Amino acid sequence: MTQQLKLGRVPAGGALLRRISADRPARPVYVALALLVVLGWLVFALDGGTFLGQENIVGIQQRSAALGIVAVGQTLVILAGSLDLSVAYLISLTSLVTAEIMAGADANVPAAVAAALAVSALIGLANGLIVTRLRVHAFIATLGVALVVRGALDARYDGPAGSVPESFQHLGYDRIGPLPVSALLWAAVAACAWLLLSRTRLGYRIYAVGGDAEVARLSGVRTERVVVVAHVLCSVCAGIAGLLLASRLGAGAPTVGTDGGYDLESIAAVVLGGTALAGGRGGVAGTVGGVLLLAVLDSIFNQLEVNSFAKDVVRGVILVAALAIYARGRRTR
Amino acid sequence: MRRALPIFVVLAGLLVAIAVVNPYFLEPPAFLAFVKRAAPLVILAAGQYFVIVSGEFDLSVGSLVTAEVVIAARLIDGSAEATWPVLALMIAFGLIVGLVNGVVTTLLRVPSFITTLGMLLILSGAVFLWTGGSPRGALSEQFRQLGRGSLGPVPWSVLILAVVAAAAVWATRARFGHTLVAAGDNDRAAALSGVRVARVRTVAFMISGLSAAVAAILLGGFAGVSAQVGKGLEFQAITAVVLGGVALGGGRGSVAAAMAGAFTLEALFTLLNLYGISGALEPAVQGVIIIAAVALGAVRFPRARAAAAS
Amino acid sequence: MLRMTGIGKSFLGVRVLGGVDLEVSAGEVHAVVGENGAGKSTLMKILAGVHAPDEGTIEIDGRSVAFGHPVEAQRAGVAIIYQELTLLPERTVAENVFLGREPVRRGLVDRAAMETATGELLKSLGEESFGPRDLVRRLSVARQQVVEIAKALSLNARIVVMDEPTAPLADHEVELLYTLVRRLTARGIAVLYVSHRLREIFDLADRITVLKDGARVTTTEASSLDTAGLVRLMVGRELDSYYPPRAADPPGEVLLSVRGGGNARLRDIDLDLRAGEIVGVAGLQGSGRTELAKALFGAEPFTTGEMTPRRPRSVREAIAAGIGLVTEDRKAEGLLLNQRVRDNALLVARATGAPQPRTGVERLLERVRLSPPRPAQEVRLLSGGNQQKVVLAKWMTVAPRVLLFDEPTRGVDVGAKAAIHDLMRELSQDGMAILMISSELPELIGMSDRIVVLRDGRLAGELPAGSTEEAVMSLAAAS
Amino acid sequence: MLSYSRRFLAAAALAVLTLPVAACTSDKPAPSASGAPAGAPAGSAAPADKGTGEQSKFFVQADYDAQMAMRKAQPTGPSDKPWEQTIDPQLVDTAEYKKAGPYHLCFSNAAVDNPWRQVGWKTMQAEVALHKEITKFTALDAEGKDDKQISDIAELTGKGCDALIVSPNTTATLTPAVSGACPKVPVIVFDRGVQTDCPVTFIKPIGGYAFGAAAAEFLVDKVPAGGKILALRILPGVDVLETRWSAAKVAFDKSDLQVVGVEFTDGDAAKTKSVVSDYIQRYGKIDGVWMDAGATAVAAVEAFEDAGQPVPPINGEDQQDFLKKWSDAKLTAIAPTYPTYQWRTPVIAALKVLKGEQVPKVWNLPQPAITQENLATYLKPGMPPLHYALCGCEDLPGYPEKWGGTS
Repeated sequence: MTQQLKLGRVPAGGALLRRISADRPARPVYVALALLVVLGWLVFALDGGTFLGQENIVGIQQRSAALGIVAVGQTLVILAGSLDLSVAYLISLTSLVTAEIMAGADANVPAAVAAALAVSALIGLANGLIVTRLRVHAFIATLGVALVVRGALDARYDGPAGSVPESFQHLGYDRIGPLPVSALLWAAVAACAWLLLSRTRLGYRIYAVGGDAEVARLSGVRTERVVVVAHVLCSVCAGIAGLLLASRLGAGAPTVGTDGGYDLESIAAVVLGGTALAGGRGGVAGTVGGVLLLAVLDSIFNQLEVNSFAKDVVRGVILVAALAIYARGRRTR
Repeated sequence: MRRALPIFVVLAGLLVAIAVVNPYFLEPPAFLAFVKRAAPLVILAAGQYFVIVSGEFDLSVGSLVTAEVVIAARLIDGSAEATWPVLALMIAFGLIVGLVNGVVTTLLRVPSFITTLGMLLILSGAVFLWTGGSPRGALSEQFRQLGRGSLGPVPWSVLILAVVAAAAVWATRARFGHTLVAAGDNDRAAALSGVRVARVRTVAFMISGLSAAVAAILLGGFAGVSAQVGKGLEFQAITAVVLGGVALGGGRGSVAAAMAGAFTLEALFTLLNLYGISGALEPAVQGVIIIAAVALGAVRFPRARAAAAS
Repeated sequence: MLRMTGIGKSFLGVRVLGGVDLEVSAGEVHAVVGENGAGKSTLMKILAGVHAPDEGTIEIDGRSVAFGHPVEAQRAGVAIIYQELTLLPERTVAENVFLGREPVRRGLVDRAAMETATGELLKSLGEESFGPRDLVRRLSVARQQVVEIAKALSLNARIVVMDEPTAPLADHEVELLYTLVRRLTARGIAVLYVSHRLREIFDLADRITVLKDGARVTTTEASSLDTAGLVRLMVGRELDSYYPPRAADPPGEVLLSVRGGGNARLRDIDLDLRAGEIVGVAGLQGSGRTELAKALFGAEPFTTGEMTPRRPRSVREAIAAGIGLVTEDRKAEGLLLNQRVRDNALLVARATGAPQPRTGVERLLERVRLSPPRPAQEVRLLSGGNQQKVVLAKWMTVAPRVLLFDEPTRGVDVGAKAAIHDLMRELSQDGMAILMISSELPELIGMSDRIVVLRDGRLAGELPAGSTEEAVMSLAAAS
Repeated sequence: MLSYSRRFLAAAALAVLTLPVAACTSDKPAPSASGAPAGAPAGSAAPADKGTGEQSKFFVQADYDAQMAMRKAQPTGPSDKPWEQTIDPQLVDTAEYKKAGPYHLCFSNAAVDNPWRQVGWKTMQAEVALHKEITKFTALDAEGKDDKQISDIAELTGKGCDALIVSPNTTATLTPAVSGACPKVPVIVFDRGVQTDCPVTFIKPIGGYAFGAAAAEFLVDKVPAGGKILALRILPGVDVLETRWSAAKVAFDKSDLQVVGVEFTDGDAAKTKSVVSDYIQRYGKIDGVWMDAGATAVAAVEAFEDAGQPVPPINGEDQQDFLKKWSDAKLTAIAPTYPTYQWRTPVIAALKVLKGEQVPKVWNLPQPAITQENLATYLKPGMPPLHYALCGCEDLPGYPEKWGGTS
């Protein structure tokens, strides 16, 4: 750190933005989150609610868990310089696979979990191979895979199907004190991803490939494989989110992913967390902050009973403003 | 042009395939009906081309189309006199939305994927905030004529499409088009050669906004007021452009091929419909074909890294 | 130690290398020279496992090896340091050094071991100005190169390939590199040194292999050759002289004049550029040479001082005032690689709305000696020299009165270099004022009518034509 | 490299599997007393092929029969306030919920993402405003997300509501959340149902079969024998829409009409118009159009106009644009409805429950169809094109401006 200060020609005055965003991309989102929590506390206090009450805290966690898990996966592909637009349909698919295989019986739970994860891994593999081997831009590749999954959903399912046994619904509804199991699952997924990115070779390579694929290749990184693995992990995260939603809903639903808007919203959460859309820069911590930011915002909207159109406007403005601030922070370096 | 050739072959193949099932298809009335139906998407693809070739994305066109139609319905409210001023206003609104997208992307340096995603949210929220949740008012008959009526045997929308296509091709051949492609290929080199990169990119976004306004006029005219008229159009337009062999990331591809890509997409829908591919499988077939088309394009024209020996 | 025998390689049916032999022994600096297209880079990339040879064998220590991937070459002890640095700016020094081979303990990357090892490597290279945890994007180019070399050392490389390593370096940094190279050879490491700068080759190399048109011309002791002889071997003909003769006429009117020009990086710049005159700019890396060009060109404008024509605040104003800039990095800043030659040549004219040349682009391409002058060719497919000629054509369409050249012949082969020098002289004689920045002192001295020397963003002095390299260096490096 | 990632996957999977065991608190209720799953689908042997395809798996013969009966039944209650009327009520006692005012009502809304829900939502808000004893009304919009609605319901049960109104986003998936809320607060469900009978009352119009049958019977009556019918549906798999089509299928199968096509339009006017134009081109003439929802009926009508053909018998819904078209173009048409006035009833029901008055266990509201005879009464100039005529909101304060109209 001292080294850095010496080298980093920090201009004496101003540049607050720079200092909070330069080498710690996740920091600004937590600053914003802290401000928003204060704002939320104020709003709730004035509106006669308790922001930090158990109901609300649990609510925020419950609402953000599924998006959070998807966004962690999305972080991995974005860091690797790719993108996944197929997660929403994949979530629907895995929720259905889970619920149908479980068919209400406890005995089927392990098989169903395994099948859901396998299906999602397979879709991730398809995404990864199309991006790397067929050299299709990730935007188009994953959009195409999304359409294929949608076709499969439309053809096979018309409405919620399957059912999840009581035991599996603990995942969606139980909590330990103020911590819902779903949030713990999210935390576990995020922790794994954090460990993966900061302490494993695969993680280092994800950054390398996203930062500069050619450099990574010349350093002996099998870039295509890294991108494929990132896609598989992202899809598995979506699969876990599908499991969680199946547990919440008690059944699988062919529209649960798209209704939730998990594709674009997960990307929004990732970039709100300071991860560069172009890859190679950022991390899971920022994404968690981004998801929490959106969830706290939602909670404030709920308290104020803001209608959904106004919410969209505010979300859009926040997204663009946040990215403008990041861009500014990077530029005034 | 070399690069654009495959899409025209594919398009011709699809048209022939349609004609095999439906022999009337290539006769003027049926074919004009096809062109008329394709016109809004083709126009959107032309607009999107300018943004993509400059190295950016525009995800906001779908919600812009919806917003335009809803605004038009509320302001016209069935009155014939209001039609033309409101048409002018729609055009202006499209240009302004494009201007905002462009300025935020170029001056504030927000990635355009995010800028236009934000714009998508803002537009779809704001317009319904304004109308209280669902469309109000009604479009006038005069307005509807542009999307519905025809001049003799030729639908107005086909004529409008022809004008738009000609203008688009002209724009790419003009100085503006060349400097735009330059900005998309290498914006630093372009800037150091005197290209006003921020300005040409902003103009590209404005063209995209303008094309969304024109598409909204045609779609609103064709089928009337609806809250979901623009749903999903942004992805269709981007798909069409990419199908036409235009590289995401900028710098390569032609507007004619992008428009051919939109026709191809529309022909594909028609063909799937004709062959009775069930509604459920349609997206799957579409997805496979899009990936395949782009993959084939990528294989034929590998993104060669600078191969010059040093 | 290394023996490459009968190496051949074709790309898309074009034979790039044929039957090339190369032998390198431990602890030697072995230079590989040749014009662009001679096959140096391809040969090095085959050695580094980037390309697989179509024919021929590679032996290391008598064992035959075949590399399918750079990592296999690394494992066999071959490390390559590319012309363009291959580092990740957003990652730390240690992460870059161990990229692709991070040490692992119990399944996790052992950061401590990695940083300790990196620290030791840096120390052994005598580098103490930065540490393993610094982000690479905060380091200067020269320091980034140290990171590259540390990376090669960490690989336990026994053969280090350096492809144009001094291209981005200033002269005093070149000295540092020399030291590094000598430290490597002292450890018994063989250094394969690819460079266009003949002086470095004679400074460093023990032996020289000359390639021409994909074949080896000879391998010989460096001491048995002189510069002229080497050039003769490379181009197969003797260049009458390195540099075109200077103009006989005295310089004409002042076309550009700065008084007291300054901005964040420059101060008190006084400079006149006259018609028919080539003014050289010397200075160490970081002395403000490129910044001076960019200031005159309005890209990073002067914020203070007087200038005639009026001080440009933007590139467009500069172009309108008749100023052009041939940038240092032509791929990143000069060219549209995916566009055709024609579109590149017309870029400035189109961007500024200037009339396009009446004589047609073809004539212009002939004038810049583009060979072959095919306007429909995509620029990325051209050699470095031809690419630079396209950059020149781009400016000649608008006929600027002042043309600024920043390292005009970097990465350009000897033949194209001479063509560019001729062209510069020709333009100057036609009444253009030319400013030329170059890190290559012989070029600077050979081409310039006078040389201004920059130091720490200020003018350190001015030297007449024909000054010695020592005179320039002492001005540039004086403290 | 792969082995590491696998190890983390294993760790993640382990976490998934072990966490529930460690959990000690649950927000999920004990299993609901009686799940009331949909009855077994009645296999209906299709007689001759009428082009209607397989019967929907959503079709339940008993429900169908019940709705057919209700269409003919006479509702009880004030005839000028259909939202207070009920058909065939089985009253239940609510004394256990009785409490003194003022009241805090809560509402978990599935979405307000279409004009039908917009009109209904405004109507409900106006209804709430009518009652002084409701001092607080908390509504959360789930934005069409099942998961959010589950959280919303959980959040609302913790907000001290006196009664909870739920408009479920989907039937099956919201069931656990609703059964979780029942023990804590009286729950009133409307529009879509849930698969539990724990709510105090479930409010709905007669239902989808009645809608589909009304339209189909009209076509059977008006279109000459052998006529070609085009059926337009929005989406497959939506329960309320599937029932509409399955009832229509029963009617068409019994008739001598030929259904030449069943197409999905995604509710998109442009696509509807294109589909209809294609059919006109392919068959030369279409003799009747059946629609499962009225939103794109005008587009279908225009397709005939643009082709220069007379508009055949058609059904729409009670939206103003269709009614206006019907009146202007003198169509042969019918508009079955799924009345938006049902949004008033939950508020009324909640107050009845809190006052200890009896309410029907299933509150069946009448579901009138607009016909040529009563078209004029429902055509309301000045209202927006997508306004639903059967909002029952004309007597509410703020009408018509609040609903986007002009007086």
